[in-house]
Amino acid sequence: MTTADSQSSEQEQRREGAVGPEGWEPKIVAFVCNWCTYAGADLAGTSRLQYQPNVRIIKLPCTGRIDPVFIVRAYEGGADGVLVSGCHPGDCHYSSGNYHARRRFALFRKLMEFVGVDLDRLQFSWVSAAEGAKWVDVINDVTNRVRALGPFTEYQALSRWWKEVPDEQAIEQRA
Amino acid sequence: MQLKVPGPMVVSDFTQQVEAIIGQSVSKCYQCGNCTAGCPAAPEMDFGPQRIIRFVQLGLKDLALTSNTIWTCASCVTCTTRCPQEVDITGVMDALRIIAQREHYPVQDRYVTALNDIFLGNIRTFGRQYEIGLIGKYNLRTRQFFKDVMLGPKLFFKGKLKLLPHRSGNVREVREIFRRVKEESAASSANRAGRA
Amino acid sequence: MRFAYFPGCTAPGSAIEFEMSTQAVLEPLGLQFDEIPNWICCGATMGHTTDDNLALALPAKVLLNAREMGGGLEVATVCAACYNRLRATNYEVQHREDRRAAVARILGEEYGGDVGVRHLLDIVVNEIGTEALSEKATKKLGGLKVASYYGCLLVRPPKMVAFDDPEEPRSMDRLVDAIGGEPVDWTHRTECCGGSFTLSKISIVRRLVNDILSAAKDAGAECIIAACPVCQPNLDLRQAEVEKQYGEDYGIPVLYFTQLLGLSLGASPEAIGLDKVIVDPRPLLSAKGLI
Amino acid sequence: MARIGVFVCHCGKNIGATVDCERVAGEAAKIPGVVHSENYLYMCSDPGQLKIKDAIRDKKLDGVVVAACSPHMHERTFRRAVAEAGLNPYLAEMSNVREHCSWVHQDIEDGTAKAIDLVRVMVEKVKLNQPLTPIRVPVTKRALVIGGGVAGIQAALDIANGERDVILLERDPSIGGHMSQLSETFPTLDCSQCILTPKMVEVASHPRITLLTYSELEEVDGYVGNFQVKIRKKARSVDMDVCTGCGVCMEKCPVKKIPSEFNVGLSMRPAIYTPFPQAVPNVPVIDKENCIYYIKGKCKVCEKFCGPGAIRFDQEDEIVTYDVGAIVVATGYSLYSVGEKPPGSTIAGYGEYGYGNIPDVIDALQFERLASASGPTEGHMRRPSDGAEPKTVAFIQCVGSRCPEKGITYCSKICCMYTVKHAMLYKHKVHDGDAYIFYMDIRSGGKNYEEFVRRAIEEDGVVYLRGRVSRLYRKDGKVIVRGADTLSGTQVEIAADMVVTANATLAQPDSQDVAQKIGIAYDKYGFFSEKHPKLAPVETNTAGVFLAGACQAPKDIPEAVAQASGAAAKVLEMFAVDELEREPTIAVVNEDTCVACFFCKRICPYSAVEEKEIKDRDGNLIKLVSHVNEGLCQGCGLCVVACPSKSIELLGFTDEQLFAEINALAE
Ligand SMILES: Cc1cc2nc3c(=O)[nH]c(=O)nc-3n(C[C@H](O)[C@H](O)[C@H](O)COP(=O)(O)OP(=O)(O)OC[C@H]3O[C@@H](n4cnc5c(N)ncnc54)[C@H](O)[C@@H]3O)c2cc1C
Ligand SMILES: Cc1cc2nc3c(=O)[nH]c(=O)nc-3n(C[C@H](O)[C@H](O)[C@H](O)COP(=O)(O)OP(=O)(O)OC[C@H]3O[C@@H](n4cnc5c(N)ncnc54)[C@H](O)[C@@H]3O)c2cc1C
Ligand code: SF4
Ligand code: SF4
Ligand code: SF4
Ligand code: SF4
Ligand code: SF4
Ligand code: SF4
Ligand code: SF4
Ligand code: SF4
Repeated sequence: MTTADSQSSEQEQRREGAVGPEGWEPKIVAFVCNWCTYAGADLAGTSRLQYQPNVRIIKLPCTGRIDPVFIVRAYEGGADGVLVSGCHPGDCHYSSGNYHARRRFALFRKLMEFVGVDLDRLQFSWVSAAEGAKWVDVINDVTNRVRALGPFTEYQALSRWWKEVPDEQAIEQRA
Repeated sequence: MQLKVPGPMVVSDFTQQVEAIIGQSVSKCYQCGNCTAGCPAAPEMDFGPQRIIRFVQLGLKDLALTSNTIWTCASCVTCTTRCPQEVDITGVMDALRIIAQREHYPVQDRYVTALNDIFLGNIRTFGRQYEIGLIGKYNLRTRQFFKDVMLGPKLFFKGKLKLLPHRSGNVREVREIFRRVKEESAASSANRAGRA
Repeated sequence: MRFAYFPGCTAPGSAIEFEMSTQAVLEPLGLQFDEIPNWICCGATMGHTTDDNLALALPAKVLLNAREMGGGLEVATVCAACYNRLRATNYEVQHREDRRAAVARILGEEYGGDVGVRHLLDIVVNEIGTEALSEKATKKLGGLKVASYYGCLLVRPPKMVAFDDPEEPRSMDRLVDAIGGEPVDWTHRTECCGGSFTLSKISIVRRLVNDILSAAKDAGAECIIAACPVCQPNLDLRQAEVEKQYGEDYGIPVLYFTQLLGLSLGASPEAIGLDKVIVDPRPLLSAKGLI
Repeated sequence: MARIGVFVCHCGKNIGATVDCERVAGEAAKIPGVVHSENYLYMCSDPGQLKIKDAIRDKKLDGVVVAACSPHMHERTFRRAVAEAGLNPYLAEMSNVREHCSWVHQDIEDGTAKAIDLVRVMVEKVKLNQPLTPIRVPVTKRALVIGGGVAGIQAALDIANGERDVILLERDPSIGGHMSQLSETFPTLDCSQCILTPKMVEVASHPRITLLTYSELEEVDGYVGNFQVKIRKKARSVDMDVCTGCGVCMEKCPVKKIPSEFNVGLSMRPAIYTPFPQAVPNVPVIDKENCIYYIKGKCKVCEKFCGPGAIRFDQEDEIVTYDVGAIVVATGYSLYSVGEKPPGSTIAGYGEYGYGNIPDVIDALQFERLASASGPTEGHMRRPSDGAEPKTVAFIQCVGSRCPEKGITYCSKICCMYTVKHAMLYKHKVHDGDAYIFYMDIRSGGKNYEEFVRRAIEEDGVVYLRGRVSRLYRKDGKVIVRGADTLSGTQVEIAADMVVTANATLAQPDSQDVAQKIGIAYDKYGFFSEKHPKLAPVETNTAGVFLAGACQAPKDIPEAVAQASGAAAKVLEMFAVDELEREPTIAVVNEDTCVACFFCKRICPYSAVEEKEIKDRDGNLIKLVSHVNEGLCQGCGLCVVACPSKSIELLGFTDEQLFAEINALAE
């Protein structure tokens, strides 16, 4: 385990290579399901694994509860990256919720691609209640990628588009 | 016999070569033996079709291509029809014969290839089959001068063998097809070799 | 009903009686077969065992020629081997992009497998139908016991060729029934006769032919009918040597189904080439009062 | 204005080391609406809880946020404490500043900043929390068991012995299922009837069990704890209360030639019949399709001879309704047939085996009847064609199983074992006979199973040949079996006197209908789906419905019985309380804005969404709206996102709450 010193020097190093303005740190919002990923993140904690502190978790019963509007709203609120994480396919507590979620995300990402937003700003992962270490990897990975992209300034484009094309069929047509 | 695995061997080139011809993966075969069980020619084969498929799965090229099995297969499609896993065994047999001929493996059964050559040669020359020529040339090539000598007259006197070949007006086109086939097959085996 | 006719190489030669009897039944059945101009050989077994591209190119050429005849005609054939190759070609180019592209390169023309291919048996049983057939058959066969032999190529592989069950086909049996014969229930309808080895591996052929003849005999068949110019000679021409080798005495005439059909439609024995069959069927048929 | 209290926990040093708890509490106090904020060493301790209770009373809090460990750890604790102070428990939330913060970061600045954010998120949410009451559903303490095979019998007896009422529904005239047809059972060779019959009798005489045979499920309504089931009791044409089971009617009935279902066509039965002599109940039924009276209008021989006068030709089907709290589905399996399948079925028969038309080729269940002491041959080996004792018998495994071309892809699991049993029973009965088994693999994973297989090979001389059989045909009174032995690499031909096929185990042909009636899921083969393949193998996705036996997947008797007892335990667990309490975080529909598109209904994995008619005072239909059944809704939220008119909210996770949370993170 890294000591507090080496940790902060690591952080400094990271900051050196950063794209953003001095002192800028990416802000990541994670929408996670209660049953798998939330518990996986708990396990990372009980195992005392360390990861970058940029993520803020919002808990939902199931990834199927996530409305793409939430993501747009998170970007509007200053998030530089969004992570959606739930149970592995076939393991959904609600049997099929994560399938619906995945479908929605595929569409939403198409829209993002269409608008020209880097897809690294929206990531999707499966983390089960047993995968504390995976959670750590996912968070570090997302944070690093978003850090490499710099602050998310072009989110307005996305939210404008979003307001125009609110339903799934429309996205499919558009993208 | 020994199967030596010198290093990483996920899918051998040979396996891929066969699969490219049949358009299907041989990994579906679970060695149930149904193909051997129903094969009309199995008693005369050194390995049943099921073991030939196994050789292909493991990339045992020499075993597969030097077996008499591939020349003993009657192309009756019984095996393919009954294979519970939808493996096209008849297609594999064809593929092995094709590869063996292309790569000049010592052919276990010159009777079969001789017949094939003459048969296809006839098509090339006449556009169609010329039966009396086929039988005659075949017996000459295989030095079986007296074989079926009794059948010839039977057919002949029944008016079933024509002394003169009948040609298709398409002969030029047919030769062109044969020429392009040769090119195409050479190109696809070169491709395959390139990929390997 | 009009079709583009593909006679195949054996029709004018060793299967001349198949061709004759086919011609004899067309008119009474209301069928018109227009020969594909300048047709070429389909390559048969020798084609697909030698080169995978040749195996498709030759039949595809035949089918393209048929398409040029216009009118969206389906191809009709009587030879089970040709039928099998033509159907297989359609199936392959329909299902495999790489094969279709290779065929296009060789022939200089796209072929997507759109020309339908039918066997005469299929046409008779499924288009004309057994009821109509029964009406047209003026001379009923009087309970002649017939073993219908389908062999390999007419029914296998089912995905490519089947108009009938690959293991328990009954088309010919239904035809026999419709024209007043008695189809016998027997076990070797679809067993291979070793057709592709008829010249090269005679010992296998003899063994298989013997099995088939003995099964027909056990079932009480008076004759066998076939729908393939490879099977018929195998069972007919080789019967004597098989009898000698296995010490049996079969003497079972092996006819083309079109010959029995022609007979029942009133064709003369000469027109359907009964004299061309090696194991002479005429004694049997005259004893039955059919000729 | 909200009155929120924030309580920040140090968890000793667990949180305090990386999160400056005092600063968090200080920042929290600045959030608008927070009227109380404090930090303490151990919030979950009694003094910690007391602080919360006091603050609620003193400061008249209407919302509580505890920034501490994971809610999975202590949410219940704090909600209980809040309730004790008189506040609705659902007005309390936790911010996870331990597992998600202090334990995974080391920099105190980072940790503190994150903790403050996490608290802010929850404060904004709690402001919008509504008081909720757990859903309490009363439980009808009566269970319905569907299917009277060994699994259904076991489940019914276990529940009844746990002092609860059970309705056992069986569609055949007698209970017993497949097990009653078996001769002896692997791996112990005990006689199947001998061990099953006592249980069947117990069912019939149990005061807590209502047995409905010759009956079918019509309809299931309601939800966990409160199902209403409609059952059709088919007309037996015999008065159950009057009949003494003497059997005279069966003897006298002039119709004699109906193939017996129980003996799988190996014997004949009359038109009035019980499936087998030990039937429970031992009351015959008249098979109306074959009874002369029902066909032609006269006969009534049975009526004439029936001493007690039990025959009732005018009896009609009767629909009965029951309220039940739980349902155990135990409808068992059916067997693959090598015969041709009707058009449209994806499963084809075996043409190469003559589509089952060779008389001396029988299936495994027929072999059970042949081998059974109470079977048509009284246990003597007699082949169907001529009654001769077969001296050479070939057994073929995996017929239809593991055969994507003609049957199904899965392994049927039980056939390896029953085939070895068959070969063994045969050898015990015909000492000079030969038994050959064609197999692909021998799957004998079970207690004493492998030993059983070895015994057959080593002691009884059963010969195993590894390969499938490609063709069967008749020749000279024998069945020619053309197979292979892949181990020696040879083709094998056996002239057998009899052939026994181990046909695949399939779901019941009507299982999908049954599943739809009950509202449970099924797989692509029609087997019912369990809730979780490992951790909830007896539950279904529908609360209150449980599975037992081979209706879920191929199973042998020990497994079927174990699962049945498991299902019974689950039922008794449910019945141990008077009311079921469920989380109130469920979906509710705004009927004013709902446009009745029913996207919600289509997406709901629990079939919790119903169509509801809104009528005016005169009973005229005004409009159709969606309605969420609170007994069925599990609170996943799928419907909320699917609704195009935003007419559904998920309580506890409303759009408003979630937006508030997201906004709390905005700069
Ligand atoms: C040939 C053979 C031999 C076997 N030998 C052995 C052995 O030796 N040892 C062993 O352990 N296992 C053996 N088994 C397996 C054994 O038969 C099963 O494990 C057992 O019967 C499963 O019991 P069940 O109650 O789940 O299903 P079933 O026995 O199929 O019972 C289901 C019951 O539900 C009824 N039912 C179905 N649908 C409905 C409906 N919609 N409404 C009302 N009722 C309905 C049916 O009529 C039936 O009575 C053998 C199986 C076979 C095929
Ligand atoms: C390598 C391996 C891989 C596996 N993979 C899978 C898989 O992928 N999927 C799967 O379904 N199954 C798998 N299994 C099987 C699985 O491990 C078992 O099915 C399961 O763990 C059995 O649980 P159990 O509770 O019966 O026994 P155990 O897990 O053995 O638990 C028994 C407990 O009892 C305690 N105990 C023992 N004696 C006493 C005593 N006298 N007093 C008090 N306590 C006692 C032990 O300490 C232990 O905690 C695997 C097994 C192995 C070995
Ligand atoms: S029948 Fe098919 S699966 Fe079985 S051994 Fe032959 S190729 Fe393999
Ligand atoms: S196609 Fe060849 S290998 Fe297959 S059954 Fe026929 S003879 Fe045997
Ligand atoms: S409430 Fe949680 S964090 Fe606080 S002391 Fe208890 S266990 Fe630790
Ligand atoms: S005769 Fe009457 S009492 Fe006897 S079994 Fe028949 S119905 Fe019942
Ligand atoms: S009325 Fe029906 S059941 Fe009764 S004896 Fe006559 S046929 Fe049999
Ligand atoms: S249990 Fe045995 S016989 Fe049955 S399908 Fe599985 S492997 Fe085949
Ligand atoms: S999706 Fe919304 S609008 Fe449509 S029926 Fe359901 S609640 Fe009503
Ligand atoms: S929340 Fe989930 S379970 Fe409840 S009604 Fe909506 S979709 Fe169905």
